[in-house]
Amino acid sequence: MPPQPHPIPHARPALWLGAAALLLAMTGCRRHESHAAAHTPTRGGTLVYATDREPICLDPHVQGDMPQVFLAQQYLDSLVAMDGAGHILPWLATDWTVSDDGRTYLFHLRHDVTFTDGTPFTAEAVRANLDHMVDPHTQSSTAGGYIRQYAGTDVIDAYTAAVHLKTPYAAFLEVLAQGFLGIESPRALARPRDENCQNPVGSGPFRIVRWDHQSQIVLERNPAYRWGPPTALHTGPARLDRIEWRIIPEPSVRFAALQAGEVDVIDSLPPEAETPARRNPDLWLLLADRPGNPTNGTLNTRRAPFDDIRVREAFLRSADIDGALASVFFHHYRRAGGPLSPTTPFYSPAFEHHADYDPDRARALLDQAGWTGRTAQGIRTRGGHPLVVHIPVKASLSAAERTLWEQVQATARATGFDVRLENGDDTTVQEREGQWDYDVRIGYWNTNTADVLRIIFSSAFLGAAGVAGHHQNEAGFSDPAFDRVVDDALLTTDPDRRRALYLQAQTIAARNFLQVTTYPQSTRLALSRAVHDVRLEPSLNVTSLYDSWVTR
Amino acid sequence: MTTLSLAPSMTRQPSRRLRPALGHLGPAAAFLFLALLAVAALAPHLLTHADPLAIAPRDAFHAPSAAHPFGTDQSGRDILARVIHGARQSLALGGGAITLSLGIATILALVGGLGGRIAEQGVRWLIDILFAFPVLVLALLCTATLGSGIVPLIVAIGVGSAAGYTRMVFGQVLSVRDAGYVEAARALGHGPLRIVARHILPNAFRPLVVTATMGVGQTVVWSAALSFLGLGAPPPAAEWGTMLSMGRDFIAEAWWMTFFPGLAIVLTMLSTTIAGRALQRAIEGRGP
Amino acid sequence: MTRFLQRLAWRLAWRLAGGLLVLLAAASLTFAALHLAPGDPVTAILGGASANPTPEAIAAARHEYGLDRPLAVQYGLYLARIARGELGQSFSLHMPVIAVLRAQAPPTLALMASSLGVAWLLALLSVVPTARRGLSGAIASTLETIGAGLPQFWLGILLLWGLAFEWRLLPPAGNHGLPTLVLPTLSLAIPLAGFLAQVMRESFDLALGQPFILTARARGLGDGAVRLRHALRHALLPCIGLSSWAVGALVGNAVAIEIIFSRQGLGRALFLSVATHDMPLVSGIVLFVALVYILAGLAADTLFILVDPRLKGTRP
Amino acid sequence: MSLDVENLSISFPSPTGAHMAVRDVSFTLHPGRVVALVGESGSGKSVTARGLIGLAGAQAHVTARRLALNGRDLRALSPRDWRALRGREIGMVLQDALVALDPLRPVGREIAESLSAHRWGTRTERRQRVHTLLQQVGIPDPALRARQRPDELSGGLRQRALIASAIALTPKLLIADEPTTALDPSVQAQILGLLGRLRDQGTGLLLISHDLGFVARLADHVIVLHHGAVVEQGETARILGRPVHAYTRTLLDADPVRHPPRAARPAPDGPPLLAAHALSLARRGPDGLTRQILADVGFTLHPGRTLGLIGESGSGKTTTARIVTGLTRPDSGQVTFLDQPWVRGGGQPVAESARRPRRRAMAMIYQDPLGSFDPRWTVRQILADALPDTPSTGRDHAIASLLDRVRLPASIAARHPAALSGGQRQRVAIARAVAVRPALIVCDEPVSALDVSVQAQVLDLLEALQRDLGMAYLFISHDLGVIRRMCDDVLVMQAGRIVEAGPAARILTAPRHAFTRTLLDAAQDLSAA
Repeated sequence: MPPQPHPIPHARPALWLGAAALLLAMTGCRRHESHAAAHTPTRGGTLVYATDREPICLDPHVQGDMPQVFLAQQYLDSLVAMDGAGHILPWLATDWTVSDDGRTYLFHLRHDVTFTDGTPFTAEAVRANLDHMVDPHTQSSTAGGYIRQYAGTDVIDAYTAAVHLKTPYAAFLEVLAQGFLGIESPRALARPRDENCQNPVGSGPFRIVRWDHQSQIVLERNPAYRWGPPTALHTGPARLDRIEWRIIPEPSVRFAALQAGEVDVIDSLPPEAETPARRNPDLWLLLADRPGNPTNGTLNTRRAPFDDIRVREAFLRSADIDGALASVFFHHYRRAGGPLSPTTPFYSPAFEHHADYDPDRARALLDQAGWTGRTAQGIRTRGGHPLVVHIPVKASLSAAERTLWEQVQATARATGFDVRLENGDDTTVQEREGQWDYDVRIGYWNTNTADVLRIIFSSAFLGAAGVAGHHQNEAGFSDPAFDRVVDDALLTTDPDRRRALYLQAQTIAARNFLQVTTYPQSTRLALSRAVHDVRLEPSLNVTSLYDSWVTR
Repeated sequence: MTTLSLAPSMTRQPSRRLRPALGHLGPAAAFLFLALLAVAALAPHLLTHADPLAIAPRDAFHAPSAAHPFGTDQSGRDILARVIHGARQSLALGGGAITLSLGIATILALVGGLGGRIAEQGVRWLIDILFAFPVLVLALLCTATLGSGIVPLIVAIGVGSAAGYTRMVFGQVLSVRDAGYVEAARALGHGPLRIVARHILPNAFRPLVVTATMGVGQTVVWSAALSFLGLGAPPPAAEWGTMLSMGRDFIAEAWWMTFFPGLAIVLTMLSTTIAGRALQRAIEGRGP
Repeated sequence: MTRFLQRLAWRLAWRLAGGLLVLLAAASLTFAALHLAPGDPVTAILGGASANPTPEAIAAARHEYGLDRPLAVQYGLYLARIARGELGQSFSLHMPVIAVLRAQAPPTLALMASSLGVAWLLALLSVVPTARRGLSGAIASTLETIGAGLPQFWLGILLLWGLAFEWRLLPPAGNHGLPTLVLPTLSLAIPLAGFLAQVMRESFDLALGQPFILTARARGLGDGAVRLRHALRHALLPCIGLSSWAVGALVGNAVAIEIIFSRQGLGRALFLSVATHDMPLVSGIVLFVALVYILAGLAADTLFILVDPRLKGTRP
Repeated sequence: MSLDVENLSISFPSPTGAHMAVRDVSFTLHPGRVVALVGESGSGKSVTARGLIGLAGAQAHVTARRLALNGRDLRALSPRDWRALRGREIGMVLQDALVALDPLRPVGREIAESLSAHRWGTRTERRQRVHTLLQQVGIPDPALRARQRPDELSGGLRQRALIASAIALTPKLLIADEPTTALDPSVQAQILGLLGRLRDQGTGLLLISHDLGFVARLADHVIVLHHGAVVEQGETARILGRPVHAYTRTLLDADPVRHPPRAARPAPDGPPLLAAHALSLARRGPDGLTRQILADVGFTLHPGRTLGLIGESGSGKTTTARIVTGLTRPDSGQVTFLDQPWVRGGGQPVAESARRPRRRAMAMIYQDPLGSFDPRWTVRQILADALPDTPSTGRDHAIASLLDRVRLPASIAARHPAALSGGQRQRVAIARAVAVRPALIVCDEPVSALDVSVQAQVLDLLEALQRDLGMAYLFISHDLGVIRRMCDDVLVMQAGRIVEAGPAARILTAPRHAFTRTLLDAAQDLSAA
């Protein structure tokens, strides 16, 4: 997997789900199945969907944040699809071949697809889209980042495209299945970037008709749609006439709007609303854990005090995460103890308890590390310096996540850490992170492969990476042995070999105490009983309303 | 520009005829509450034994009870203790901002009132200009420029609310400057310095006690508003606006998290208003 | 009559000149903010910290905005651009600032107008029937004091909780029709009404003590007619001035209210632009707020003349 | 139709129990007759008037053995009945139409309101009636005037408009509460004439005034009130001619008109103390028009003498005083004081620092003494401020003797001026003025805000001080009686010019200028008892 900057770690769960993980995701999915199986799907009607964040730009190629892909799933199609078992299936591309050297993909395309602006879908469109994603001016930090190996596309004929890569990249088809790499109308793409942001054009089941900024995005059915993904429950045009995609940032307000019947579906169901939502007979839930690197605080090993492994372990053992999950997350979130979320391929449960809360051991470790002094307030000191941990906190961090860190602050204080949660607006915090000016960085990484370990811990990602960003190895961890393991894992396709290598990688990461991991990221929808057949598109586990219908 | 000179000030300008809204009980209660606030700010431990920072996740979201009169928050911290300990931060912000604001107001008013015609017109314009920037808008601009934190916060609110106070003090300086007793002092042959020192300054700034008292309440509200927007004190400090802001996410489950910090803000505001009016009556009872 | 018009014209001209001065100050302030803000102004113009523009683009922008020229020249160019209505591009929203204002101003202006209207209504209802009337006056006056002391954001949350969450009388969020306007309006209007009513009560009391009220009563006029036909008009004057100030303050207070109620609008846009250091948008909104304030002042001035025909003169 | 009042008493609650504002007032008012209530401020005369039309206020407790209009008992009236009665049966005129008429509305609408309040006529009929009324009270061009607001009318016209609104429904009784106070004498005389005409047409008038001289011209029956109680009442001629009660006599004696004019003194020789030469001042008014405030004003004042400055309001008296005291600079002209330039218009002003050494030779007494005292200061501090050279040991003694000189007890030194009565305040102001041992005191309307009896005492004091200390007075007043009593020489001002100047005796007996004659005539009209 190519390096990729985090989607802004807004802790309202953002979703990154990949192919291999889907299998596990479905089993881990706690799904309150929709009642009304007896009903037959009806056509027509409007569904009101409320989400927490507004996309900055509706074109998912630009930047590439989770809200964009949620919306993109409704109006864009992808070249290929992915099913729940992680198999790649044809979608806009009917079939494809891969050259022996793994560097050229020959795609054969459907002939009957038209974008909603009337432009026909051709090999030219494929080239225009891929070129657009990697164009620096697009400022793509996700789609462009995923296909860093992209060299160019040859249009063989109108419906055959040859895509060339600079180096072999086995995950290419999987990333193509993601909504971030959805195919847009080349005519629309030719417009200036900021214009395309306002009303991009795709070939999907819905088309964007209006965007009232900070209020809602209105989509209407694409009546010509005949090319739904193979993962869908039906064929032909979407069942809904219209989607009102509302922006309601306040979690409590969003949930209240659902309860009041103002909206039909909300995503990012806040933990505090989960119990009332379960008790409410008019609602059902659609929950799924997501694979990748769980929600965490990554320790900066490049400067004191966390350049000392003993202090890192002491900090991990000072943080009472379970207490926080019991209080502010109301037991709805499970603990993630190791570097990978349980739904990630090649996940090993061996690390779940590698750094459990153990204040006594923490104190002993601090003693060993020479932090033996005490200030009047009980903060450990060494050589006169107090044991201070700086944690920049973005203004957009959710209340629950913020509380979790306040509780870590309080428990770590008991063992002698002076944890400073430093509020800042998102931009300021990002700047600090770019300059390694933190001891703990709060974030997460959702993706569908254990290759995430390479992105977040290998020395290749110490430097600035991606179009926009800075280093992605937030720990500043650098270990040649680890680098070798994760690089080897990328080259082989043998599952057993990969499992062994990723176990090794997890071991090294865990033994170095690089992260305070808290809970896995998850998709959490709450839906009215009037809404049926809302799916999570397996490629990224984002909402798909193509099959959905409403009973009024 | 006439509107401004006619408009009453945004900041509860001391007024002669405000009726004693809450009778005689009001001022007594107000001063009592302010005294409690002062104790809370200086020696919070006298009022509560609970630690405002001690978390107890398993005691989270407890409704008000005998053990926790104001309930507990999402980390099981005692809200009463946090409200009491929050007084210091809130009052320091409010006090700092009002000091800055009145400082600006005083300097501008003196320059405008005593610096000749050009200075007078200049200050009039400046007041008009300052009024065009609502406190919170200016505060946000300050934050965008200076970053967030306590000092920018104080600067933002101090500068933002300066317009109202400047106009008030300026008006006072002008009216004193043109007052009969100043003329009488000139007619007695007293020099300008003596007149400024003995008449203009004391009379122009006498109402400032009232203004400052009422202003503290207003700036506490403003700083709470900015804290509410996430631009205030860092955790775990108990600051009313921050507590309120955190509480709003849990309003459906734990109304007390939002209600009590807000109540503290409202009572501070009300007490300073009522106490200010009482002070004003006391001052005016002495003078004409 | 011509002299009256002459006065009016002169007064408005003076007002406009003052308004231009305020705009100039607002422009200068935003210019200063752009240059004082951490980081290179060219990055702020070209899309913030994450834009990663090419060196050529940087050089071109530097030249276009005159950032390679002396500060005074830059200032001149900045003012000239604003005078032409070029407010630049909001990089956080990928839209021209003008377009953002066009989209976000109407909901905020609607909220402002409804809040001001409701505040006036509440203030009138509280003051007119109770002024100088013993117990009811004392009760109303106490309520006004409390109302004026309520922080909008707290009131907003409590209203949201009570009326939308618990009793479900009103929709909790959004910009969809009149019902969604009710709660935000009340949150802004109640404190403003308290404040307005305090001022109105004071001047109403004062007016009721005037000799012309006694004259009117001696003519056989009833109490209601005395209050409505005579005292009220005098009590309105200070409230009009206050309202023009309140229009500005409402924009500020709308920041929290729009966030609490998840409404679209300038307040939220301002907050988001500050969070993303989107200086072109911050500047644009600050300028717009100043403009609204100036227009409100002009409107207040006109109202003043309508209510108080004595107003003459050309200068404050 | 008659109003019968018997033992009317009005009390107000106060922290120390009920405060009796009016006690046992009885009289009967018949159509075509005039009853006058006379008394100084606080005597209860206005409260009585308001009580008679049920407007004494919600707090007031009104009792009477009999209160009847044409036999109908008013004590039992409901609020609605009171409203029906006011305006229709009894009209009321207050002092100063500038505030007694709604300043925001045209006078025509105010008058029409008297009609519409009683549902009189149609809109057109009311408009007609308004015009008729305005004509009736002697306002020319009624169609235009009806559209103007009180502030657009002259003092006389708006007072007439106020009367027109009171008599719109031709009530049989009219209560006039100080109907001419604050008006210039010539206007006073006109209003007096108008009221007289109304009486002649059969209106019963209840006239309220502090001025015995004024009521003498009109009233048939006089009631003298003092501290809420009737001290004397009876036929006008009897009360004024043979007052029985000491208080009535005090009031009569206090009237400066009754005081003998100042004895002529030999013409001064030697250099003048103060000389003003060709003072001119123009100011731009709020309407953008430039007005000449002063034009070519010049005079001299010799040591120990009193120069009176008389004229109607707006004639430039106070501006002259302010220039003389160096507080306002003229456009041109100059003032010499103690043989040196004191004020100079034009390009070479006299610096305040050049005046400062001589400041203590000139003192001022203001119409509103309270405004001239720093509100924070006690009487002691105020006087000490004027005695900077006195060593602190002797200061208390100096203050006590100053207070003694103005006939105030030494105990007053510890009090704030706000807590003193008007007369006491003016005495403190005089004490401050004489503290610096000035050669000249500029007195700007020093007694016009005081009750007549107090006026007399203050004038006596000023005379005595001049006798003892020998300073000169520049004495400004609109009141001819005061001028006659106090001044050696008189300047008559009109519209910023001096129209006549000369010895008081000559000017007040044989005026040469037409304006002076008008002034004198008006004053005599008012005070001829």
